[in-house]
Amino acid sequence: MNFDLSDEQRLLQETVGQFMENECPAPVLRQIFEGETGFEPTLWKGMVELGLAGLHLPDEYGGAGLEMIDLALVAEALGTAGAPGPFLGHSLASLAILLGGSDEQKRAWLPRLATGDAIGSVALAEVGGLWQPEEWTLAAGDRLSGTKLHVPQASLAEVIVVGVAGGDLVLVERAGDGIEVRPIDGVDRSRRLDELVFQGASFDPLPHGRAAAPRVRDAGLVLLAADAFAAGDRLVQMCVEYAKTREQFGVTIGHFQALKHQLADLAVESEPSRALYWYAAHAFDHIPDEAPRAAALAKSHICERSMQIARAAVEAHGGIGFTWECDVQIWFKRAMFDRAFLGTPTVHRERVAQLAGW
Amino acid sequence: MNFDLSDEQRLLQETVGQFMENECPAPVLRQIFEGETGFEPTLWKGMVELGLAGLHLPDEYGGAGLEMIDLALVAEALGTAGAPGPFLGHSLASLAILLGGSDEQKRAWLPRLATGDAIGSVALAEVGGLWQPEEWTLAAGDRLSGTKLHVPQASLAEVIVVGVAGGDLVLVERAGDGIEVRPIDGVDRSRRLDELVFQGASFDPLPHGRAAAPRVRDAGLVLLAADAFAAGDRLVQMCVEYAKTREQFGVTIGHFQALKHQLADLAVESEPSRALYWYAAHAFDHIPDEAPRAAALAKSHICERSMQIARAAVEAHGGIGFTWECDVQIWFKRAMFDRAFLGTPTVHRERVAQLAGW
Amino acid sequence: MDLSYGKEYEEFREEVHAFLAEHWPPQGGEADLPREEGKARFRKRAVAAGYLARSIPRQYGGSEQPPDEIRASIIRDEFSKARAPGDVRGIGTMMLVPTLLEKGESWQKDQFVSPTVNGEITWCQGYSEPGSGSDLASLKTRAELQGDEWVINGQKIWTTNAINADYMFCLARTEPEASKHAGISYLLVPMKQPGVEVQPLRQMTGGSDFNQVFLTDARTPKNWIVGKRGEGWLVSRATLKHERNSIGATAQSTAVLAGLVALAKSSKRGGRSAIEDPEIRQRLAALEGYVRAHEYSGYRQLTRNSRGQDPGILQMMNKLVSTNIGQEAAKLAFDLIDSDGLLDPIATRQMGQIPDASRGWINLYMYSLGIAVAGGTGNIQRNVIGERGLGLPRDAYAQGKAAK
Amino acid sequence: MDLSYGKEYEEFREEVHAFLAEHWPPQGGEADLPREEGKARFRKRAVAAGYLARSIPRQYGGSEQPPDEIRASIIRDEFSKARAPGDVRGIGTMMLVPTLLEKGESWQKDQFVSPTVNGEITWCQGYSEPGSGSDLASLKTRAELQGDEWVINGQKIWTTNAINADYMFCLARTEPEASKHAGISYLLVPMKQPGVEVQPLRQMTGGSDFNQVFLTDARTPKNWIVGKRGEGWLVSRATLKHERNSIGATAQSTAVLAGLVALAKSSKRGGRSAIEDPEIRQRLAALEGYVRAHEYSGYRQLTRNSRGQDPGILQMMNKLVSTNIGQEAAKLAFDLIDSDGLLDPIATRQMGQIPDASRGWINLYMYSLGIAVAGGTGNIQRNVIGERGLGLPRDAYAQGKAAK
Repeated sequence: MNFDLSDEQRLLQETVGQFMENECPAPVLRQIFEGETGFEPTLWKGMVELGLAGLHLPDEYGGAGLEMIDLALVAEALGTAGAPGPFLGHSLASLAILLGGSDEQKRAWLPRLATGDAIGSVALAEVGGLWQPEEWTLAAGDRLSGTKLHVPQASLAEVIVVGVAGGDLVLVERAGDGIEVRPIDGVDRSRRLDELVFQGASFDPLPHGRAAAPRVRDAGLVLLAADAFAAGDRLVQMCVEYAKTREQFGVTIGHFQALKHQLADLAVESEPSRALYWYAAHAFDHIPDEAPRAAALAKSHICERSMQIARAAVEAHGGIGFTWECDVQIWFKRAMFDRAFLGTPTVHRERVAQLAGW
Repeated sequence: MNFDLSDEQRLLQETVGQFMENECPAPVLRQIFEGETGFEPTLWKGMVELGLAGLHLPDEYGGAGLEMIDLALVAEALGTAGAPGPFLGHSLASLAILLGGSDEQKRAWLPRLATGDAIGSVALAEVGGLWQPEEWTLAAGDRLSGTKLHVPQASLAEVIVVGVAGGDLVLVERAGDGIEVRPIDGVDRSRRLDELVFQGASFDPLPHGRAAAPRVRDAGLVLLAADAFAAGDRLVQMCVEYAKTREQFGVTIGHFQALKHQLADLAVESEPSRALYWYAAHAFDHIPDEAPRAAALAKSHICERSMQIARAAVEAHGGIGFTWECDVQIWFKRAMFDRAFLGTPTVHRERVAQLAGW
Repeated sequence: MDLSYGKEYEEFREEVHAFLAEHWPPQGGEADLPREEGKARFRKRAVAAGYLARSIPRQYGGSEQPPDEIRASIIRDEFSKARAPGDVRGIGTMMLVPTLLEKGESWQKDQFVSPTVNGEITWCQGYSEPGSGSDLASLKTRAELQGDEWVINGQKIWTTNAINADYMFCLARTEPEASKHAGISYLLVPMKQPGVEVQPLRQMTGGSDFNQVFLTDARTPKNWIVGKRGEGWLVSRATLKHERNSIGATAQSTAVLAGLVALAKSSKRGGRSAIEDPEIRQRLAALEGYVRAHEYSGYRQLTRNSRGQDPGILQMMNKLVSTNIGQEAAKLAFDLIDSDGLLDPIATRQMGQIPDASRGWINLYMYSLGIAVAGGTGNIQRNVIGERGLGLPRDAYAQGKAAK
Repeated sequence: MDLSYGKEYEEFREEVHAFLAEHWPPQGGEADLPREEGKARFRKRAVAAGYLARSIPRQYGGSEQPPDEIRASIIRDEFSKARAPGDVRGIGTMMLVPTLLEKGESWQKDQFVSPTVNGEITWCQGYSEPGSGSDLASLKTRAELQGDEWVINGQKIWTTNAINADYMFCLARTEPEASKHAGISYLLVPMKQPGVEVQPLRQMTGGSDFNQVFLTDARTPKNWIVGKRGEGWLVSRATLKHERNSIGATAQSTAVLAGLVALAKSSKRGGRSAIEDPEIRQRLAALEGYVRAHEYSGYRQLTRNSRGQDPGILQMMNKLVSTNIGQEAAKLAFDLIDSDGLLDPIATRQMGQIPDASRGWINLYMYSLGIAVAGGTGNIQRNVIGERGLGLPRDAYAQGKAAK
């Protein structure tokens, strides 16, 4: 029985954390957050050089051959830093090609994705909050016509994995004809979203797409859970720091029992759920039977907790927490992204019930 | 616009409260609570002499001719005192006969019920939590055969109004043949419950029973809401008193901000809902269109709040609040009674939704 | 109990209605007057008729009516139905004028009350500072008497309407040696002067409904002080009391509930209309319980206030109840809009306006937190209820014990 | 990460399994021995094999094994499967023995450890008093040295097992002049003496799982003190720490969840099975989120403890998390049993036993509150997490500031 991180895994998290602290400290993050594209090429280049673009891909494709737990640990470290950029969509796209692609497709795309030479993304959502493979309606005849919503940083992507009717996956190249990218005015400015409008676009089917789709979804749930955990954890730390420095009635407000207990309750909402995403990530590779339900449970529980923590964090900061200048808003909005992307907690709690045969 | 009590109504509440304080102080209440029958004849006699047995009955039947709001205010005053005895069932029985009975039936029963010469009760619940008229299944052919649950103090009652299939009401005399009274081991020992088993019992139909049944139900919801409000209000007061006297770390625990805020939150859960039962009681007589929904809303909201307050009250009293000796348990259990009798908050929230056409 | 307004009041309503029919919009020749001019004339008539500025003495341009909350609410109803200009809203009429009438010198009333009531001059409030939100005692802004002028230095925050305001009523420390509350005075300061710089404060929604005000050797005449030196904290209490009530109004809660029901009907959940989902129905009905309790408790307070009786602890709860309802409503809306939770909120929403689309609800979702802050955080409300309402002992910190 | 126990441990499991197959139930001639005698012999063998009393030195009748939580849990599993007598439970082994081993004199260890571990003598704990629950500093029970005996007067409360216990380990004030914690000593007191009266304490459920103990000139030898005079508070800390962990166990939470699911399947709501109701499904899934987070966090702690590493803040949360889960579960069960909420709870339920009928769930509904009290109320837990865990400053009251 060993349910703890290995030294390598700790090192991995520390390395990523350290890199982000150096390359993307609060002021830099703010510039990107408030900027036009929400993307900073040199920062992404640095992340790629750390190997984050192909962490979970086999060596033969230039990846590090690591597991979902490692990818999730990186997602947490990036979440703690509020890392901007295409990590989520990129990771899911390469995973989709790895699990669903032909050898040719893998050879064509994975090495370029692993080296960050190409950026990937995924187009899953459809109007009406339809995220799950079994809900997709976009028809893939000989051409694609229709709309996909909430595609992470599509404008940067060279290749996009698109979910189509029948729970299948296909590849499209963003530069291809009949594809229009319309920016969506999203709340999380560190992870921009676009709308994809297909008008007779050509595509390349993934031969094993139908089998890969639910796995990609589960992987997404795990990565979002890890990022949401990081948001909650970071916000609790910010509240504690604030309580130790801000003074009222001649003492730091951390002296006030009411606030102290509120912060203790927040920590209790946050810390135990770390193990929940660890387990879901571990199950993804090692306990296939439990993986889908563990992913849905981690995503629904942690995203609910982090949203609740985010609201409490605004109040714990008094008026300042409500301002644009206060960093609380950055992780508040990341928590909003994590909560809604791939389906809200309500959706996945219902899936948890179904998958248990309730 | 006048949404406040009249001087007469205040006097009525004070009189009842004063009477209960004199005749049924904590030690006496405890004796009855822990006793065999949960009934104290002289106490009931005194309540009758105050006119509480026929408050809502017209003068011609020896009643005081008052309205539901007055009856509810009395229910609150009795609830504050944790009054033991048959008030609830008795009031609903006489109301049922008044609204549903023939002149003959009214003349036969109402005067005796108004003077407390006879005690009445109502048999509404059936197995499976079926309380609502439209749910009743007990067949009333030429004889009654079947079971009714949770009949308040049936063993004391001379006449019992029974809900039957089709949402109708009939009268039975408890002493009649084919009626067996089996005590139920209920949680609220100040209001005992019995099970009624009919085996070919004869009965007397109420000609307007079908119309009266929902009104009787709504009246019950209002009276339970008033009693539940009293329980919550009383428990908050007990917590505040305790916080002012109990010492820790050299100061009364009321000094501790965390507890102070918990108690403030309890008061906020309690006090505003007083107006909710007032409104429902007022609507019963004056705003017929809103009456059923207002009653369901008051019952579901206030019973939920009071149960929540009751749980918090145990904690606010520390270990002592969990003991039999501490009076918290008496109102905790009355809140349990009010919550479940005539249907739980969940049931009536759903009715609130239906009655709004949601 | 009688929830109808009663004959007397129904007659009053007709009277108001008739008045409006005759005078608004401006009739005959006046119809062609410039809008502001027309408004001004109408106001004069409405004041003369006793419909506006009811709590203001005649000598200060008011109609000096006996307090009658019911008449007041009837007037509000009818005026808004007729889209007629009502009492000038804003922090000046809501907070400064009552304070001046209670504590001001007569020349101050002469100079400020009437133009404020008529909307000729507008005000902003300078209480909160970056260093002190709820804790006025730790106020840092200083005012020094130089000759016959106060010279003021410091920084104020959460100042609404600071950009348009002509004057600010603010608290500043005038007695540096005196400790805590004792050293604070209540000053009136012209905003249009070099020493005053206003900087918009951006919320997390992206909008800017608040400002920071930087005071650098800002000046105001020696006698523009309300109450005595060092009494500013006392003077400000009255005003804060007003604010609490105004924010505690129940209308907002009932409106939000209606908006939520509409949202639930138009939203989908699990393939069907969200309003058919048992969990949503339970949550809506549970919320309505709080909303109606709040609304009917408003009737109770209205009745008692209209009789000059003290509504007691209920009045201390308004703010907290409204905030709780707002937060529950916002969470339910947030669940109902489902994936639209990915969208950016609209930057600003008119106070009290009920959202009609997802991005409006997201604004509310964030604002329901901001509101908890606006009039003092929930914890301050809880202290008031616990100490003044339930009679629990004051916190040692507030008494400054721990600081010693 | 590896959630299997691994080869080494699987072998150990087989080893334990084999041992049990051979020795329990008693074989051959021993099969006919009186039950207690058979148990005693089995225990001796199990200790010799290193399966029981693992943390106890050999000289005190233990098997003195290196700490290995995983082996410990394997042993618990296998022994309970085989219904074999395991380590003697109870407050004596759980709290007194560790304290004696850490702070006791050797003669005290000689005299008390072995018989306690073997279940020959049982203990109760005398910390709480009517006047002081969480606040040991305000302890009132006095112990005076008369000749070579302590004479003890006072009252203890929440004492489990007081009726059967042979001895009580308790805290008493021995240095009246010393203030607060300084004046308290840790004494061992024989229960079977005239000066000790035990009175059952009835819970709101009707059962009596606790007692009050009245000490009236109760006597105990001068040297039956653990640690020095006035060090009792320090001595007791170690013990309290143990209690926290033991109560924080996660098994209870997972068992309750399973019980709830079964209840939901067997209950009706709105005419159909409650498990089909979307609101119930949402609440069950939400609860499972907390339960699994708690369970997997237990794995984390197990791993770190088994490596002698500090699990950190997580360990301080166990109690509060269990309590929160227990309360949520109780509320959900209470809603599921619907009208059965009118029934009286069963008076007592074996600790940890999951209800199988409405009246059992009502007992849990009440107990989920009692539990919050048992090991120090939730607010104390929050202080620990806030101060030790998050590094927030200590409360002024706890420092006695306000009292001065």
